[in-house]
Amino acid sequence: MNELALIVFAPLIAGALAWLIDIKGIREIIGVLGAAVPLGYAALLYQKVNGGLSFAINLGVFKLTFALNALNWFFLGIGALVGFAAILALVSTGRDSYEWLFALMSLSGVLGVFLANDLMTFFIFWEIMTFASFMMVLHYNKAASLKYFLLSVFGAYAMLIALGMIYAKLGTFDFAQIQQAMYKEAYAVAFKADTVFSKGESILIYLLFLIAFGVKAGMFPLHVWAPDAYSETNQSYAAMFSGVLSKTGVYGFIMLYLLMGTRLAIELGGFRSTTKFGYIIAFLGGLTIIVGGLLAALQEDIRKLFAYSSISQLGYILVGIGVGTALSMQAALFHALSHALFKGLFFLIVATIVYRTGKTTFADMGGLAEKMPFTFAMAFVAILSLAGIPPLVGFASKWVLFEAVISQNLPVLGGMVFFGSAIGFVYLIRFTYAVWFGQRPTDLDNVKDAPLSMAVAMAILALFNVILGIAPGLVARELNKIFGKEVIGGNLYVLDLGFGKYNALAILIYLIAGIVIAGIIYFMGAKARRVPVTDTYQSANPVTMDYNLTIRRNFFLPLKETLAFWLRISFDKLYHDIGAWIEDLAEVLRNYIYNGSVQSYAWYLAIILLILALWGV
Amino acid sequence: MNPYYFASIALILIGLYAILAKRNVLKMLVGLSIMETGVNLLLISVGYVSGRSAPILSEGITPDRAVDPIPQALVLTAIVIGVATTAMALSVVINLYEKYKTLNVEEIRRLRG
Amino acid sequence: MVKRIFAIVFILIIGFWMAKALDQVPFGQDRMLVGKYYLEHVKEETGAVNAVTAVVVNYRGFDTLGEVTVLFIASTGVAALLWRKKRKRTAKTEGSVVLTTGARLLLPFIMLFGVYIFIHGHLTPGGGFPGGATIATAFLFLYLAFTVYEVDHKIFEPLEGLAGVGYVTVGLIGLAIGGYFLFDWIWQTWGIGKENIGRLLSAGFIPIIYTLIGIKVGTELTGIVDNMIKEPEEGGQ
Amino acid sequence: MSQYASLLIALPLFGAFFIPILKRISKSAVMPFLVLVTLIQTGIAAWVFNEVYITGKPIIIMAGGFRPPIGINLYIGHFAALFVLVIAVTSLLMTIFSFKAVSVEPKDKYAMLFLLLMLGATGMISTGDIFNLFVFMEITAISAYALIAYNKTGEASEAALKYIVLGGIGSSFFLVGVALIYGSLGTLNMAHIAQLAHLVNPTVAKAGLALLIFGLAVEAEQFPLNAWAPDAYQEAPHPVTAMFSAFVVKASLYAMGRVIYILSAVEGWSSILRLLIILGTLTVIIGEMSALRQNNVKRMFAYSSIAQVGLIAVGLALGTESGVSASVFHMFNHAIVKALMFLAVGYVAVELGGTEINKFEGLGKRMPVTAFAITVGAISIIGIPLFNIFWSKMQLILAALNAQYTWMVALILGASLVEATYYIRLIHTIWFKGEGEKVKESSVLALVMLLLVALIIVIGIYPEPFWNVMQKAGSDIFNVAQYIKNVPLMGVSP
Amino acid sequence: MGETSKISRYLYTVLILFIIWLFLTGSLDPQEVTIGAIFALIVGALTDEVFTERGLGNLNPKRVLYFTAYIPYFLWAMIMANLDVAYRVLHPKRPINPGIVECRTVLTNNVGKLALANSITLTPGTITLDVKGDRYFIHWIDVKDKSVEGASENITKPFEKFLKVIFE
Amino acid sequence: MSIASIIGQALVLFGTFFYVLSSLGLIRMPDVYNRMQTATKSATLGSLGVIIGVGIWAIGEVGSYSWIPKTLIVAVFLLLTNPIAAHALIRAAYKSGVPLWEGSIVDRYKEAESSLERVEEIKEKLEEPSRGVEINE
Amino acid sequence: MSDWVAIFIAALMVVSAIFAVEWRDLLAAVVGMTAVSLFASIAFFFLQAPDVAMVEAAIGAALSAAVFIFAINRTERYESEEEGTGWWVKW
Amino acid sequence: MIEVYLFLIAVAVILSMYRFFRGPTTADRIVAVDIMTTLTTGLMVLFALYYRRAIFLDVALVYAVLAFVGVIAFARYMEGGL
Repeated sequence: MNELALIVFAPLIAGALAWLIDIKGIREIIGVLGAAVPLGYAALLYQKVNGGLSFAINLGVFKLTFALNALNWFFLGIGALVGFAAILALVSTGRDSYEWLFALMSLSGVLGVFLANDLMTFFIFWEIMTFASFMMVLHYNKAASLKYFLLSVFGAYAMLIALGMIYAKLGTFDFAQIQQAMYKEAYAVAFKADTVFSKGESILIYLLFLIAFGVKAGMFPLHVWAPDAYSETNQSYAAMFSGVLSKTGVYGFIMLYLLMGTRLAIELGGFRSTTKFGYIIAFLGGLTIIVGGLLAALQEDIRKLFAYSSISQLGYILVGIGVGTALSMQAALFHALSHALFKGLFFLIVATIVYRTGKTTFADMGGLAEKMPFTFAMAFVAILSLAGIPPLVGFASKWVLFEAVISQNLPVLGGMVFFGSAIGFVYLIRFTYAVWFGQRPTDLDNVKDAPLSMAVAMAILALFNVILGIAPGLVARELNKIFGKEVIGGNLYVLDLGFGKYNALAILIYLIAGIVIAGIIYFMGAKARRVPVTDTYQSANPVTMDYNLTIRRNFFLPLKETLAFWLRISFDKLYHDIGAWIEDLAEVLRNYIYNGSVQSYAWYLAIILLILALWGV
Repeated sequence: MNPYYFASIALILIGLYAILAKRNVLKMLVGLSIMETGVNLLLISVGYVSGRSAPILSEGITPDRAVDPIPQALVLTAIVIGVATTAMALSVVINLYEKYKTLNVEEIRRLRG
Repeated sequence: MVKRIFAIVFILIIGFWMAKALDQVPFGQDRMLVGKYYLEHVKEETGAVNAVTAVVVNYRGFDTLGEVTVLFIASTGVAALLWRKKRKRTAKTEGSVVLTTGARLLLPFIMLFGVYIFIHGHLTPGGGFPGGATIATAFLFLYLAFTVYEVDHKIFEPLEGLAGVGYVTVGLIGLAIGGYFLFDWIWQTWGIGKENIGRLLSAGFIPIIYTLIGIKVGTELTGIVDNMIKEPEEGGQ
Repeated sequence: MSQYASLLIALPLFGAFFIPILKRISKSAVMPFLVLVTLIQTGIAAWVFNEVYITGKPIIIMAGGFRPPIGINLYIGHFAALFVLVIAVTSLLMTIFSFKAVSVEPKDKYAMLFLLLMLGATGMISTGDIFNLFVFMEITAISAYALIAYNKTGEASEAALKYIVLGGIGSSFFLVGVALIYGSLGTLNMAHIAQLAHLVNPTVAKAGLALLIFGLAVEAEQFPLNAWAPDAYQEAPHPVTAMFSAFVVKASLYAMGRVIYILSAVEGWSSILRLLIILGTLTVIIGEMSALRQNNVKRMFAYSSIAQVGLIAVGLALGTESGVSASVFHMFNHAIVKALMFLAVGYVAVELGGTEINKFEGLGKRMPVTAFAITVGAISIIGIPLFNIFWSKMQLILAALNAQYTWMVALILGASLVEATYYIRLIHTIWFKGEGEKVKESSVLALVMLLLVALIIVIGIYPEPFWNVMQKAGSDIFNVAQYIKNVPLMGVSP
Repeated sequence: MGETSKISRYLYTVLILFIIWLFLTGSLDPQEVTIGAIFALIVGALTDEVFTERGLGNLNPKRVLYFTAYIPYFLWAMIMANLDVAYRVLHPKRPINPGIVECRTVLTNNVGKLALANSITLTPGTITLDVKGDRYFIHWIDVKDKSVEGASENITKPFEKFLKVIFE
Repeated sequence: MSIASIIGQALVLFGTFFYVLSSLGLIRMPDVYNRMQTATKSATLGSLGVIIGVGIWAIGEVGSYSWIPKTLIVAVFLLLTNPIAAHALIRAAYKSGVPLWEGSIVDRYKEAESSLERVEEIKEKLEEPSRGVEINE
Repeated sequence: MSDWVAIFIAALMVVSAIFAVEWRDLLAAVVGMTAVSLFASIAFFFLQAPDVAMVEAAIGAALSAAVFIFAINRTERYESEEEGTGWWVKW
Repeated sequence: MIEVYLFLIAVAVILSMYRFFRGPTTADRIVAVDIMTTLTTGLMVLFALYYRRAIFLDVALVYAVLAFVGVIAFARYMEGGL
């Protein structure tokens, strides 16, 4: 059997086996093995990246084709790595065989999406992934899962229509062929020749794809499913959910670029230094950053916080993709990797906290650093990485992204990106302090540190965070390989963009030096300052029971009040209203049409006859 | 317009009218029955050939002096089917009346929505 | 009232449409295609004088089989729907002596008419269905006239089944002998009655099948009547 | 030898006619006899299927030995061979279910009606004559009337009454259509009609085709002619509901497809197709919408079934071969899934005494196998990959897009979202809501359900062989020229 | 009236049926006759109990003779009745005087009663409304005598002398 | 034009005349009983005339004697059935409560009916105690 | 002549059908239906379809009517009061 | 010549149809139908001769028998005897 097939189907088969066998202990082993296979093969296949490895299954109805190339491999690596970590953590948090089945199934789906070599395969695995992740959420919360599923399926159907339109015109699903045809199309547009797709059709396809991938990537205003879905599921699984599944959306956007980029660029024209269609993506990405970041700051629930944070971070990636230069693309890919790494890590940390304490809101936490030192260490890495502190991987990717955006002379986007970065600090501070430091509620006195499996999982991700942070050149090398040219120069430790350089190793050294100096100062003379128990702050408001702001409670309430007007515009509510409206409509329709009287039914027949008569006469 | 055609269409439509406008179930079934009669008449008139005799080849009737036998065969079947439907419908109505104590369609609508 | 006006307008439009379509099928013209073949070949192929009968039983045998089945379904369905644990005739009064005596007197005649009609199906108009219906009418007459007269439906049901089985069996014998279901083996393979077309004993299996259909239709329609005339006893649900 | 395929018709008839006699001998033998007959029928159907697919040639049964335009012929082509098998197998499974589900007397009548319903559908699918189609349609319909009202409750009678009135109108107009077609062509054989279709007067042909489709659409549950369907589905005995959804409506749909394509040479053909597509789309939308807030699960499934039927009709009306093939595939898949679901729901109703949604709370713990079956069915219907319906739905939608019906596809997909909603709610109710004591599930029925589940998953995972079959079946409907060639028409021409 | 033997009743039924059959077919083709005989036998077996109570006794020559004589009498009465009707209908003043009267009959046999009732119905101005035992209730279009005896004299007597012989 | 034809036609004419007469009666008479009086008689005689007339006419027209038996059968059958139908109908009309014409002079049936009812009531009353005795036993 | 016969029968049939549909007494409606059947039977007779005429007479006139009557017997004879009768049958 | 008879019968039918439509009671209508069946039996026999086909007599026969039973059914229902 082909390696690709093994990669794709091993988790699924393992999941099915785990579900069927359903003996505690064995199912975990099977599951972890199933998740390890893709990781192992992904590592093995590194050598064959450009070897044209491909695989096809003829289902009769469709042909499933998989192929491996550098881009694929990159995402495959992300998926397999984070997926493996999440599955490993699932050993502790997994409640029953049901979760094993669907967690592994969704991993399968993700890998299938990444490896797909034609649109149909892409779509099929997309659906599998959606369905499996939905089932994971359904286990916990019906409303959240329904929202997630409906939006995802909405997106998926949009994609289906788009690919159907492409298929109807071109008669193929194959990426390469579509790409070729689209290039031809682009030329045809450029030279005003006859095109297969009219302008309207191509825009429609673009919009449909935008919806499809936007939903998965949590793009504003289609992000509303994400907070609920991420928070209302198994937290170990949420690591994969946020870390990997959302990347399929990113991957989709890249595919969109690859398939139709030229065509759309020529058809729609440019905008400043970028293309119009790309700018739309980028702009929406920028909005996503801001909205996600602000909302993350306002959350009282850790899981929600990271969910919004995740949305925010994905916005960066979209900006990177939207800008559309080779550099920004690389930045986006790089950030996709780092986001997967640190956000996966974050969710594993949250999983550990939730697993050990059973609590999710800031108000119930505090002072856990003492009790869970290892987890805290991991969290430290993750926080640094997300906040973009060198020399962790988060900094490297963000830096490249900033450079890419700024270098393209796009001030609005740049502003958005910077704002997002700033707001990142805002919510991270809260997480750092409220969870790990400060006074510990008494019921958390007996909390233990992370269980082994989760610890290992976190360690893996943290390790990658650090390694790739110190040696960003590793990633850059891969990215260059994808683009087939040297976009980011430099060596293992240095990223050279031509107009700027980042030397991770140097910074590491400076950092260590700084820490050492700071330590010396600390140990030499600093005095620990006692903090009062109720460290309220009021920001010019009277302190009441309602307006009791601590870092654990309503910390950013003033911010919330400031933004009150904007917060009222809730897309979540809009979708909810649409849903309720459709339900009411359905009710009305049902009661009017199927009103129980056989006479009315006979009237329907008469009406149809009348229509036939008028049609025919 | 031939009177037979006219009559058959009119019967069909009158039957339809009964179903559309009458609230009594039995009346609707009367309408259905009339409709079936109309359809049968239509089939027969479609098969009629002016000046020819019944397709029973005795008493000196040669094949070229007989009308089309097929519609007649069809209508034989259709009539029987009609009476079967009617019988079924009436037994259903009897059952219905036993339970609902009404024949008004406006009141026979417990199943809805 | 609005409903009526709408209904009338609707049916007028529909009627106009149908009339327009029918206008292209002029009345009384010779449009026979397959029909002509039937008329020309009916005598040598089936031996029947009545082309309608030949079409019904031989050429379009499946229709007839289906038709019998439909009636069978109706009878079964009526029996199933009106089935109650305890039922009986609830006729309130008996007909006057004139009616009852008349019924007694006419019963054999009506039955004989029925028999006459279905046995002469291939020679004169009629056949299994009118014949069977006539027989059923005889029983209906009995039911109408008497309060106590009970046709034993227990015998009728198996008779009905037997006739049906007989019909299918005749068809299956055709399959076995001639290789086709409902093959007219008496006429085409054995050639019985070839020399006397137009007399009673000709036309292959048409009389046989019509006899079976007649019995079947008669019993079925009687069954329907029987079931509809009986009401559940009080509390006999 | 191939003429023995006529046993497909003869055997159920024989069985049904034999039951009154058998009842006199032993009343308790009726239900086992039913199983026996359906079993033999399955065997014959399997043989026919094998024969047709191995030789690749359709079986033409000539009744009475007369060649087609003269005699009625049954045309068991690829489609009919397949669906005859589906019908037989479904019936077999439902007879097994009937042991459990049917407790209302008189059971012998039930057995007869059951067999005749099966016969009617078989006949509709295999007939090659337009009036014979009507006869078989009426056999199906009338036995359906009887079976719907079989429970003898007021509601059942009401449902049956609705069906009778609507079906009566439909069949009357169908017959008008037959009259028009016959009046202008002088023949009733489908192949012959197809051969001569270009000679028909366009006005007549258009009206005739429209009326034929109108009549069939009532049986095929196209909106808004389907108003009888939810009631009927809800009130019929559970095995019968499964049969309706699994093959009775499919037979009508097939007939519709066949009638459409044999008259494809008619002028104005595509406008009728367009109308049918609009109706089909409306069927999907209204069906899904109506199912959304349904409290009675059986009724909900009924609406869902209607919606799927609309989808199939759209596929048939696309006028492309891929559309028809996809439709056929969808029919097949839907037959399996809906048979499973109605079986499971019926079983729940039998055990827990009702199909209201609150009966389903905690079903996952009370009747795990049944709950699992319903879940798999629901997931499959939503259109999740690795389950069978995904493939057919996908093919259908691609075919529709191929035929430039983008907006229709969008609407249908929107309706599918609604469908997903209510099925998910049901799944949630079954597994994550409420508790209850465990019910002992019948092992035979569990086996049947698991068999169907396995079939769903097998097709879902490896659709290739099935798809090959469906393609042949689809081209059997679509390819009229081949159809004409296959039927050994006699040289009767104007 | 004594119970007549079953065979006699059967044979009588078959005979009548066979004659009817011959009338129906209107031919003497041996095939027709054979089949007719067969079916007469079958139908006879099914219906003889209902059909007759007296069997072959009905074929007593005297009865046949009276029956033959009755027919022209009856026909004559009928024509007269119709002329009467014509008079009443066509007369501009509609000379009618209707009412329901009661008659008595001496007939005891059911068939006789039927024949009498039919005869009454088809003869001048009378129509049988109900029969209860030996009491005939008759709608008379021109009531000449309200009493039972008078009405009987007018209406039933003329037929009874024939019918008594034929059916008693 | 043979003699048979002439006789036959005469009979048919005679019959159709009575047909018209019967329907006239149906229209002119004031209530359903009187209508039945006139209509049934004339219609029966009329159809007797027409049917037998046709049988005879056919001898001359078609030259076949085989019509006679069949027409006879039809005629006899009508002769048998029509009075029965008329009787059943008039009885039904009476029992369903169709009132007699106001010009009717006598209604013996009503009297008899009421007396009959009285008799039956008395009978029931007489039977009542005996039944009671049975229960007591 | 046959044209006139056709028109005559067609008119009778249509008128009886209208009346059958409009009468509030269901028994009368069934009588009307029977009349339609009888006229249809005659129409079949004139259209040279004796077989069909026979079946129509047998089934339409006798059995169908009888079955309807049994049904009326077991349900109710009159339509509800609110069912207005068309002006065209009120005279 | 046959036209005359036909005309007379038609007149009769029209007159009885008048009673059928007008009839104040349902009994009147049934009487009218009964008379009409008798009339049409005659008509059929007459037309059998017009078409010169004896086979049509059978139709008249069946018609007479069955219409009679139908009328009896109506009568029995009206009488309240069912």
